[in-house]
Amino acid sequence: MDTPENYISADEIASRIPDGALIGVPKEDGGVAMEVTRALIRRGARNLRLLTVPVSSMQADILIGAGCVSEIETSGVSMGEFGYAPCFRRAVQDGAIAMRDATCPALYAELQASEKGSPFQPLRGIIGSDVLAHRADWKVIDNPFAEGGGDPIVLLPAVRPDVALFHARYGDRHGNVWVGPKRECVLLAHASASTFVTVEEIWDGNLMEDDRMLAGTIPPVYVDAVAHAKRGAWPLSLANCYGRDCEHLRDYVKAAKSPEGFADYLKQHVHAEQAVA
Amino acid sequence: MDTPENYISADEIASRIPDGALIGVPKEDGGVAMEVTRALIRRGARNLRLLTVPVSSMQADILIGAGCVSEIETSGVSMGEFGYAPCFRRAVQDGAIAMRDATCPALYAELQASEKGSPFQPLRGIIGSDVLAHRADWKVIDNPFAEGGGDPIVLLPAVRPDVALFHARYGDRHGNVWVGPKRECVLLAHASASTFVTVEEIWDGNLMEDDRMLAGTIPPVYVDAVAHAKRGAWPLSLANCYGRDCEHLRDYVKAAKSPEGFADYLKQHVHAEQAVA
Amino acid sequence: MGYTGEYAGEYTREELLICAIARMLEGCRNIAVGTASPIPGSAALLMQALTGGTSRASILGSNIHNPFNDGGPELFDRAGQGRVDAFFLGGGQIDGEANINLVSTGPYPEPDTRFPGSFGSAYLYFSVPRVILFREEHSRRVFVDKVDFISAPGWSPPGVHRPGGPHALITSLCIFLYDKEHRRFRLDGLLPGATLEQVRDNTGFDFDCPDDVGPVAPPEPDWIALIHSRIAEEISETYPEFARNRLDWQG
Amino acid sequence: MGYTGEYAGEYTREELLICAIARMLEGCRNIAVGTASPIPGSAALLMQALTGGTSRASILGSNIHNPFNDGGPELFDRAGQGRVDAFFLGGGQIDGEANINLVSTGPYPEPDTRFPGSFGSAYLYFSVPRVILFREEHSRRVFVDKVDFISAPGWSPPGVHRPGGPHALITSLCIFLYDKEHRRFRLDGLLPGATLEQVRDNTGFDFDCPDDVGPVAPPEPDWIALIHSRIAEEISETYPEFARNRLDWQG
Repeated sequence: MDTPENYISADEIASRIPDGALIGVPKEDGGVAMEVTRALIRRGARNLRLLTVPVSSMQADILIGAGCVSEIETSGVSMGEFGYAPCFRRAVQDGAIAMRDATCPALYAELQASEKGSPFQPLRGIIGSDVLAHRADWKVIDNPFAEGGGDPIVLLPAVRPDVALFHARYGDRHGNVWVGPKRECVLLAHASASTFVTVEEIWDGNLMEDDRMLAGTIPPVYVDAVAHAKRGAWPLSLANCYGRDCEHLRDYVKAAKSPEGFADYLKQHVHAEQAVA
Repeated sequence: MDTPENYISADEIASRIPDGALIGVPKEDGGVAMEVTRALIRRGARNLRLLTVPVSSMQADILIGAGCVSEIETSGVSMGEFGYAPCFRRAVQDGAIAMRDATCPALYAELQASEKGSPFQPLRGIIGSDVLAHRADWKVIDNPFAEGGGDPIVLLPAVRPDVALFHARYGDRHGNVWVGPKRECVLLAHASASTFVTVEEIWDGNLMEDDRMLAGTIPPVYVDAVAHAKRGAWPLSLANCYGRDCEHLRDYVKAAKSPEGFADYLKQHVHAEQAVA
Repeated sequence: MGYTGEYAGEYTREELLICAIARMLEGCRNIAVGTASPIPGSAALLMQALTGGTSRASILGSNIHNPFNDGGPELFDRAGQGRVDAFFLGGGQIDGEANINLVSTGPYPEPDTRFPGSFGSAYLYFSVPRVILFREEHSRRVFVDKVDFISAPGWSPPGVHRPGGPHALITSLCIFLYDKEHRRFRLDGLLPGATLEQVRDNTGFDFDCPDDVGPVAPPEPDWIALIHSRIAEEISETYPEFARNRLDWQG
Repeated sequence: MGYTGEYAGEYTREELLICAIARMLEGCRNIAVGTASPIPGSAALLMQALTGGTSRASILGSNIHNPFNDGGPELFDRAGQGRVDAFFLGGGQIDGEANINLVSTGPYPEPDTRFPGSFGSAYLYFSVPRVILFREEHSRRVFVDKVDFISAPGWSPPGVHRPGGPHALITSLCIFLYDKEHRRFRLDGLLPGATLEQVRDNTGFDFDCPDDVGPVAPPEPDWIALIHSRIAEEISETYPEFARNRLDWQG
């Protein structure tokens, strides 16, 4: 099936994400829009604030390395079995980006509050951690339902990303996208002010009218623009479609360990990409 | 496909729901387990406490009429275009059941708090209503994130039903059930201490291994028992499978307007059912 | 309620009400319609048709005309975010401050007459900017001085977060607009055949009335055509009897 | 880390650790395993195999060995409900009170060495009854007197809701059990080749030590067979290199 007429390109999505935007992105296996990530680097995006849902790997690392990011709220940035995230580590150690350390369910809670239009969400745990100690925006109250007082509990404020950005398996010509069981993408789309999606394949038909696809579909009421990007998560995986390009990720980690190696990587795999593709 | 061996019957489900249980049930188009509802009446269930998610129609009405219910928390019980719910109206006017009047999103919030293991969830609105005035278990605090104080907001306590009960489209022999986009059933299963499901059809294969079914599937970690009940929602509808039996519902409403008519209805359609089936 | 057929010789009450409501929905991006609301649903679908989909109608109970798909909590979540611009509510009782009662008359909790319940009103009345009250029965039984049970209040004191609230009240006799500042209804137009005196006689609350109150504007002829073709077909999915009996839909 | 091959002549370190962890999982219904945890994952799958599925293993990143399907928040929701009985955590630093640091060494937020981040630890350490700390590198760099950053505290003062917490600490030298009452680790067993002196030399925190501390029980022979067949195959889905290099899986 041809790309629907109302689709835009990955580069156009990148151009519609303004400098300074708070961008919510899913974790590595949630459908990462790597094609748009490279386009953001190509367009020289600056001062992006990343919110990882709840963690990230190469996407955060490469954006940070390319100087696109001024701040990150995350529960973890790691290259998994390929080792630590070199640009992230370097930038934090150098004080080049502002850190908002979180813990996974707190990030979900911040988005769930936004999804509901609630000012906050409560969350157990966290008390006594330095994660909490460094988050002036998180509050502790005594649980009003506890008999006899006491029972402190953390409240997380609603956080509404300016942009949700992810890669989905299918898109149709009615503006629907299908993420299957990736509910973190559904949450991101619901919680954010705008949502941009790249899709791997075009679905022939209306995803909202297909009984079996409906549960995993995000309707156009939440989606601002869609781009068709085959292998758009590469070198990361897309569930039930393709796995990680392990060799490439290993090479990336090796290269990114030095600023020079990282610059070479960008030259070869990001800035040269349009010519190649 | 044959009924899986580990399935039980609708009557066995009814026998595993104890008197006095707090039972969470979905709204009319969410997949109502009417077959089990009739089985509950046949077994003479007593003092059930109903929690409707967030409203109900014939299921609540017939259980109330049959004397199975001592208390109901609901946002509304109505027969929709067929008129008011006769047994519900009569029982409330007679003071025969205890009312816990709610509003739809408050019921979702109570279950979402339970789903998360949080003690409460905040919710906007409600303030100044008599719904709130009659709910001693709901609390109002000043939003701790509001600058300068004030800004009252309602907190709903977590409510964990003893039993979630609904009718789903598919079940497989691995204990999975598929509700498609009916997220109120997913929420009910997550939030409740135990979950009983009747399924319309047997799915050949493993619903958890089918990429397209996964998003609408509830895995066995949340499901205590499944029964195969063809047309198990009758005379209510099952999405994309069959519609309401309007004629029957109209007859039900007419019959239920008098205690005698209701008794006749039960005799004919509930107590006689096993013989017929 | 239940009235059907020709009206004022030229158009039916359904046509008039659908068009009057549709006009109130101008500029709304997302219009949600709850249970048992065929006339508001038709108006929302009409607006959707007239705007080429810029106004989106979400009809509860419809599988097709519903831009949401994520189950029960979703409508409320979207309303909480300010993504729902218009909604409809009714009421067993409605009073002059726009308080609505969907629960019961007489003492609570053992009432004289029990209604179904508050549904989402206690939330949506706070969160949706343009809530249109729709109650065809215009009588002193419905329009009371003070409701017996407040399912949702018509106004809130300062300090209470409330982006939403009542916009208008539509009955079988007239249209009121709600004046938020003075917390009062103001008569905006009379339906054909209705008189100001008749409205006064059948309204249990005090309301404002301009000297020059006139008739509600008649339905646009091209809208009428649309109602009996596309809109009737669309609403028949959710309300087949309404489409057949009140819009003469033969489909 | 990265050590591979025969060990004590009879069994490998991997076999020993997997079996030692599996024993700690007895009676657990739901065992969840997070990222980068092939040995805990193998132990959880072993327990699942041994109990015929009564113990359920949830391996993050696995499509098959995961009883949850509802996306990211689900594990935390289930843990919050008390439906997760065991979980594994590591730490760039771990101290004698079982505080763990997954964030950084040196000053915060501009540290000497930055680690990935706290992940779900600040929540799961509170909600999961049996949290097993697993850190193979046994050194004073890792096992410190006081962590530089508390990702999750080992204990909480009275009044803080905390059904969960640390159960044991497993390293390449030994197994500690955590004494919640005294907020201290107690040496429970030495791995083959390790001595008490070596443990003391490489541990930056003070710990309790019974007089008769002995070796960790050797792996059950039939468990070893299972590890190299079914478990290796199952874990290879998520950790192919681990299965190949450390469990000699040829599949």
